[in-house]
Amino acid sequence: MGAEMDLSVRIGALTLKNPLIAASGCFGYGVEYADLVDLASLGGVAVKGLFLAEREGHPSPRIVETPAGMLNAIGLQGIGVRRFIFEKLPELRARRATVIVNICGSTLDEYVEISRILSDAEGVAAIELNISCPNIKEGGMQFGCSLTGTFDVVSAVRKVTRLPLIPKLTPNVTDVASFARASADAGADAVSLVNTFLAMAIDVETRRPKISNVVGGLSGPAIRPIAVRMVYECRQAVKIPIIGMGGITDARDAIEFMIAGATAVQVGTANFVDPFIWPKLIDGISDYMRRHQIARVADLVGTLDTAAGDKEWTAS
Amino acid sequence: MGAEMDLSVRIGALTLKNPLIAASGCFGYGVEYADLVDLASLGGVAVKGLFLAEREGHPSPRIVETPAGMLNAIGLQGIGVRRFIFEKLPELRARRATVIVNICGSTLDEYVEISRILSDAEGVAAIELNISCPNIKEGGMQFGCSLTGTFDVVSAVRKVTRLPLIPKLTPNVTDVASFARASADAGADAVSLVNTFLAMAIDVETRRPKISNVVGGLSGPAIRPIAVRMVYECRQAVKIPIIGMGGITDARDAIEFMIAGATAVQVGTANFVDPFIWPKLIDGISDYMRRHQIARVADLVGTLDTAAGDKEWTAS
Amino acid sequence: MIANRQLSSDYNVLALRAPSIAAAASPGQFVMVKAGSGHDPLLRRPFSVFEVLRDQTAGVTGLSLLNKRIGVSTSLLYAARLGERIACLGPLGRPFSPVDAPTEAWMVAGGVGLAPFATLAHALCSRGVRSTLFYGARRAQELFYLDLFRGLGVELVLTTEDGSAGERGRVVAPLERRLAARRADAPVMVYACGPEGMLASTAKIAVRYNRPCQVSVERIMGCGLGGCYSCVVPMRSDDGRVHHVRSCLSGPVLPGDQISWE
Amino acid sequence: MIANRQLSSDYNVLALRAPSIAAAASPGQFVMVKAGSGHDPLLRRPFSVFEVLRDQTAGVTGLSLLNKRIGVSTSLLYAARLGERIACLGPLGRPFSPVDAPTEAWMVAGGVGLAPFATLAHALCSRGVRSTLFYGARRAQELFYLDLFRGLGVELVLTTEDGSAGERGRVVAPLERRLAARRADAPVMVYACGPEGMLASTAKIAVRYNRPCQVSVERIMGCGLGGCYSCVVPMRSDDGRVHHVRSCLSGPVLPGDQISWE
Ligand SMILES: Cc1cc2nc3c(=O)[nH]c(=O)nc-3n(C[C@H](O)[C@H](O)[C@H](O)COP(=O)(O)OP(=O)(O)OC[C@H]3O[C@@H](n4cnc5c(N)ncnc54)[C@H](O)[C@@H]3O)c2cc1C
Ligand SMILES: Cc1cc2nc3c(=O)[nH]c(=O)nc-3n(C[C@H](O)[C@H](O)[C@H](O)COP(=O)(O)OP(=O)(O)OC[C@H]3O[C@@H](n4cnc5c(N)ncnc54)[C@H](O)[C@@H]3O)c2cc1C
Ligand SMILES: Cc1cc2nc3c(=O)[nH]c(=O)nc-3n(C[C@H](O)[C@H](O)[C@H](O)COP(=O)(O)O)c2cc1C
Ligand SMILES: Cc1cc2nc3c(=O)[nH]c(=O)nc-3n(C[C@H](O)[C@H](O)[C@H](O)COP(=O)(O)O)c2cc1C
Ligand code: FES
Ligand code: FES
Repeated sequence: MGAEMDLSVRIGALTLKNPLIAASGCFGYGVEYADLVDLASLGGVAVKGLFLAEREGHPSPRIVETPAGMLNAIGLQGIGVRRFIFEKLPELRARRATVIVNICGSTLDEYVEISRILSDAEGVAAIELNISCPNIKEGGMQFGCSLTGTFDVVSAVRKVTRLPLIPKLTPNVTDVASFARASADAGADAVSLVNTFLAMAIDVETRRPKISNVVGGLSGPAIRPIAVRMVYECRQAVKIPIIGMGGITDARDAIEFMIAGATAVQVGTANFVDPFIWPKLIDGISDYMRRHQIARVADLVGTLDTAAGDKEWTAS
Repeated sequence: MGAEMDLSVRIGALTLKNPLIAASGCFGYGVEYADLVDLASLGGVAVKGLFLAEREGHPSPRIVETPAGMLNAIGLQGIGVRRFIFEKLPELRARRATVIVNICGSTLDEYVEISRILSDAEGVAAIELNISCPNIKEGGMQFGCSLTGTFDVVSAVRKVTRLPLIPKLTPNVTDVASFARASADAGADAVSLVNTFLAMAIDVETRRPKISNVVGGLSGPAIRPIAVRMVYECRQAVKIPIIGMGGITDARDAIEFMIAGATAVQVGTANFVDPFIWPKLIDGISDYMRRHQIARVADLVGTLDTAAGDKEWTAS
Repeated sequence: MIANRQLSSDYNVLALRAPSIAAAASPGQFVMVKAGSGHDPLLRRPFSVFEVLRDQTAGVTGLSLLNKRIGVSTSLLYAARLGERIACLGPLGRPFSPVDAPTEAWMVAGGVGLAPFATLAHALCSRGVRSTLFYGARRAQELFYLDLFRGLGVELVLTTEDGSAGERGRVVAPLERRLAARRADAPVMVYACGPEGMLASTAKIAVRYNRPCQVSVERIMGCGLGGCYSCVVPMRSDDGRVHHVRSCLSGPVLPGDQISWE
Repeated sequence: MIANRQLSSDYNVLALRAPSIAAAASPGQFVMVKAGSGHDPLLRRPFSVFEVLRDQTAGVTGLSLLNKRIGVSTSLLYAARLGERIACLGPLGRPFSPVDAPTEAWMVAGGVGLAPFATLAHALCSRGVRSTLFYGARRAQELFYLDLFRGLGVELVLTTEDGSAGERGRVVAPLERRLAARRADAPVMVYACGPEGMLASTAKIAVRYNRPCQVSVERIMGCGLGGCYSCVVPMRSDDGRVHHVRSCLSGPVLPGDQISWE
C-alpha cells in the first residue's frame, strides 16, 4: 500500500504535497533552514509576518519559557514585503518551497497594498492574513477580534488577489467559529488557527514582566488541547478548509488536529526544539496511514467519532 | 521581622488568614483532606460546585493528562446543597475551615435559591458563583459568557444574601475585564478567575475523544501565563479584590498572581500532585516576604513594575 | 529508588525505600507515584503495592511496584535509574478483605493485574487459607513471579493468549470450569484484578455461581484522595439506582456484583 | 553523556559523545542542548563548546560543556546521570576570529563566561599567539581549570569579588590598567565573554583604548538557528541607525564597538 499512499491535501485551488506547513514566525524566512530541511519536502512554508515596511520589533527579552510552552513578543521584526520579494523569494523558489506569505497591516489599506504586491510576485503560493498577532498594537487584533473587522479586511484583500487567502484567527475570542464563518463569508479560501494566546509571566524577584513587551503570545504543547477544540468548533461552522496548529510536536499531534477537522497543520514551537522534526512528521503520518489502512490523508480530516460520547456540552 | 509578618488579606468584609484557598472541584468537600491538611491553616476552602439537587456527573473517563495540564469533565457530580449543609458543613466547621461554597445553577432562580439556603446555614464564609463551568450545558456558561447574563445573576443573588459574593469568571471570552466590571457593577464583593479553558484531546488510534464528554476544561501549569494576564487585565478594570488561579504549583507562582493583581489565590490541580503543598506554599510566601522585607502580604498585590517595559500592547 | 529489575521489555519491578508506607499497607491498597521531574508528566499515577520489602531481621524497609509500560509515566518508571527520588503517597484506598479458612481464596489476575496478589497471598497464607491463582498473560514470558506464589503454597492455574504456557485463551475459562465443578456449599471468595473486560466477566461468572467477588478496578485517578471525582465507578444500589462512587476512596476493591458493568 | 564532573555546588562539566559536532566546532561556537524528557522544560538551551575531547590517538570523541546551575535546564544538566541521552545540536553561530602573532590576545572571562576560552586558548597557542586570561569569579573556589590555561602558556590575571584569590573586585579593573599601560602600537585583540555588564564595560574600555574587541553575547535563544528572532542584539550601523541582529546567526561573537549597549 506504501507506494499508493496519498499525502496531498487541497487548500482552495492550491494542492500541498502533504499537510505539514512550517508556522509563521517559527521558521524565519525559510532560507535559514534550507540547509537543514529539504524545503521542497514540506507541504508549505509560512514565512515570518511581513508588514509593508521594515520593522525592528521589540527589545529583548523577547521570549520566555513557560510550562510546556513559551511566550513570545518579537514585535514582528521584519524586512518588509519588498525586500522579502527581492532577497528571500528567489532562494525559496530555487529550493522549490511552497511559500505562504504571512502578512500584517496597521490599516486595512496596508493589508490590501501588501496583497497586491504579493500577487504580482513570482513564487507565492498563498497569503496568510495575520489578523491575530497579540504582541503589537497594530498586529491586526483590531481586525481579528471583531467580526466586522475580520469580514472587512478579508473582503478587501479578496478583491485584489486571486491567491489563496487564509485569514489566521486568534484564539483570544469567545466564539472562534463565528470568525471562521465571517472569513468564509468574505471569500477566504481557508482559515488557519490558532495564533498565540495573549499571556504574561512575571519575575517575582524583580516584580517585572519577563519579556520586555509585558504581554506576549503563548505557544507550544501547553495550548494544544484548546487549539484542537477550536479547530473542532470551526469544523462544524464552515466548509472551507481549516489549517490547524498549536503545540504540535509529533505525528500523533498532527493527526489529532486532522481528526478534529484540520485539512493541513502548521508546526511552530516544536521546530525550535527539533529542526529535524519534518521528516519524522511525514514518516509518522505515513506509518499511521499504513497501520490504519488510510490511502488518502485527506480522508482523515474531521473523522472524530463522538458517538460514544455524551454530547451534552457547550461550545461556549 | 518574622513574628510581625501579616499574611492576612481581605475579600470584602471577610478576612482570610492568608491568601491561599483550595480551588473548587480540586479539594472535594474539604473533609476528604481533613486528615492530611490542617484545614484551619488555609485562607479558605472552596468546596466542589453544588447544585440544588444531587447529580451523578459524566461517565468515565473524566480526566486526561495533557502537556503540563489536565482536561476534566466531571460534570459537577455532587450531593446538592442541602446534603452538603447536613453532611459536610458540620465537620468543616469543627475543623475551623473558612468555607467558600461554589454554586452552580441551571437557571437564575436556582442560583438565587441555593444562595438563600446557604445564607441561613452556619459556617459559610462566602459564596463563589460558578458561572463558568465549561463541562455541562447548565454549567453557568450561558451566564458567564454574556455580560448581561453575568450582571443579572450577580444582581439577583446579591439581593438575597449578605455573604461575600464572588462570581467565578470564565477565561473563554474575548475580554475578561468587562466581565469583572459587570460583576462589580452588580454588587460582587470580589471576582475569582480563571475557571478552566474549554479544550479537548483525541485518541488518534480510536479517533475518539479521550474523555467521555468530548470537551472538558484545561487546568494546570499550562494555562498559568494566560491566567496571570487575565488577572492583570481585571486589575486595571475593577477595584474589588481579585482571587487569581490557574496553574499555581509553588509559592513563586502564587506570588506571581498577587503581583499581577490578585488579593488571594486558589490552587487546584497542584493539590492533586502534592496534597502536602499547603504548608510549603505558606512557608514559601513567608520566606519571600522576609527576603523582600514585606510586612503585609496585601502590600504585594498589584505591584507589577512595567516601567521598563515597552507598553505598546493590546489587551485584546 | 533502590532497585529496578527489568523483567521483560515492558515489565519491571521497582523497589522504593518507603518503610512507613510499606508497613501500613494492606493487600489491594495502592500508592500514588510521581514520575519524572517538571510538569510533564504532571499528575501522579496509581500503583498497587506489589511486595513489602524486609531486611534480614524482617524489619520493613520499603515496597516494590510491578510496573507495565503503557504510556509516559510508566515508561519513565521502567527506565528509572538507581538513586532517583520517586515521590510516593499512600497507602491509599480500600484493601481486599482476606477470608478465613475453610473458605478458599481464588485470585484471578490478568497481566499486570498480578500486582496486588503477592501481598494478598502472603496474608492468606498466614491465615492458613487455601488459595489458587488464576493468572493469564499474553505469553509465557509475561508470567512473572510464579515461584513466589508457589512458595506460599498457592495453586497456580495459568493461561496465555498464545498458548505458550498453561491453557490457551482467557483466564476466566478455567475459573468458570472450576466454579462449575465446585460444590455449592464449599465456600470460595473470588478476588480479581486486571483489564476491565476480565473483571466484568469474572464478576458475572461469580454472580452466576453465587460466589462473592471482590474486584480491584482501574480508573484514571487524578488525586487518589477523593478530591477530583475522576475515578468513579457506576455502582448499583439496593434500590436499583446507579451512583458514581469514587474508586480511590470506596475502592479500588469493590464488590463485583454491585458494579454496573457497561 | 559520558561523564559529569561536579566542580562545585553550582558548576559542573558534562562530557558528551558527539564526535562530529566536536570535530566541526570552532572556538566561540555553541550547541543547543535539550535537558530532561517530556515538554517541561521545552526548549533547548545554548551552551558554548568548552573542550573538544580526544582519545589517545588524538581522534575527536566528543565535547564537554561547562555548566552553571541557574534554572530548570541547567539544574537538570548539573544532576545528569551517566548514560542519559542529551540531545545536542551544533556547532552553531559565528566563532571568535583568532589573531596571529605578534598581536596579543587578551581574553576577559566572567564566571561561566570562561567556557569559550578553553578552545580559543588552544587555537591561539597553536598559532603561537601570546595570550592573557583576565578571569573574574565570585570567590577562589569558582576559578576553574586554571591549570589548563597555564599549561597552554596563557598568563592569568585573576580577580574575585570577595578577594579570596587574585585581586579583589571586577575583572575589568586590571584589564583597564593593563590597556592603559600598553604602548598604542603594540597590537592587542580583546575577547570577552561573561555577564552583560562586564561585556559592556569591556567593550567601552576597548573603545577608549582604541583596541578591537570581540564579545560573545548571551541572549535567551529559542532556536539557535535564526528561526525565532528571540536573540537579537541592537547593533549600530555606520549610518548611526540601530538594527536588531540575531545573535545566533550573526553572533554570539560580535564586534563590541558596534553593539548599542543600554
Ligand atoms: C488502583 C490502581 C492500581 C494500579 N496498579 C498498577 C500496578 O501495580 N502496575 C501497573 O503497571 N499499573 C497499575 N495501574 C495502572 C497505572 O496506573 C497506569 O498504567 C498508569 O496510570 C499509566 O500511566 P502512563 O503515564 O504510563 O500512561 P499515560 O501516558 O497517562 O496514558 C496512556 C494510555 O493509558 C490510559 N490510562 C492512563 N492511566 C490509566 C488508568 N489509571 N487506567 C486506565 N487507563 C489509563 C490513558 O488514557 C492513555 O490512553 C493501576 C491503576 C489503578 C487505578
Ligand atoms: C551563546 C550562548 C552560550 C552559552 N554558554 C553557556 C555555557 O557554556 N555554560 C552555561 O552554563 N551557560 C551558558 N549560556 C547560558 C545558558 O544558556 C543559560 O544559563 C541557560 O539557558 C539557562 O537555562 P535554565 O533552564 O537553567 O534557566 P531558566 O529556568 O530557563 O531561566 C532562569 C533565569 O535565567 C534567565 N535566562 C534563561 N536563559 C537565559 C539566557 N540564554 N541568557 C540570559 N538569561 C537567561 C531566565 O530569564 C530566568 O530568569 C550560554 C548562553 C548563550 C546565549
Ligand atoms: C517566536 C514566534 C513568532 C511568531 N510569529 C508569528 C508571525 O509573525 N505571524 C503569525 O501569524 N504567527 C506567528 N507566530 C504564531 C505561530 O505561527 C503559531 O500560530 C503559534 O506559535 C502556535 O503554534 P505552535 O504551538 O506550533 O508554535 C509566532 C510564534 C512564535 C512562537
Ligand atoms: C477536576 C476538576 C474539577 C473542577 N470542578 C470545579 C467546580 O466544581 N467548580 C468550579 O468553579 N471550578 C471547578 N474547577 C476549576 C478549578 O477550581 C480551577 O478554576 C481551575 O482548575 C484552574 O486552577 P488550577 O490550574 O490550579 O487547577 C475544577 C477543576 C478541576 C481540575
Ligand atoms: S482519584 Fe481523585 S477522587 Fe478518586
Ligand atoms: S535563537 Fe532563534 S533566531 Fe536566534
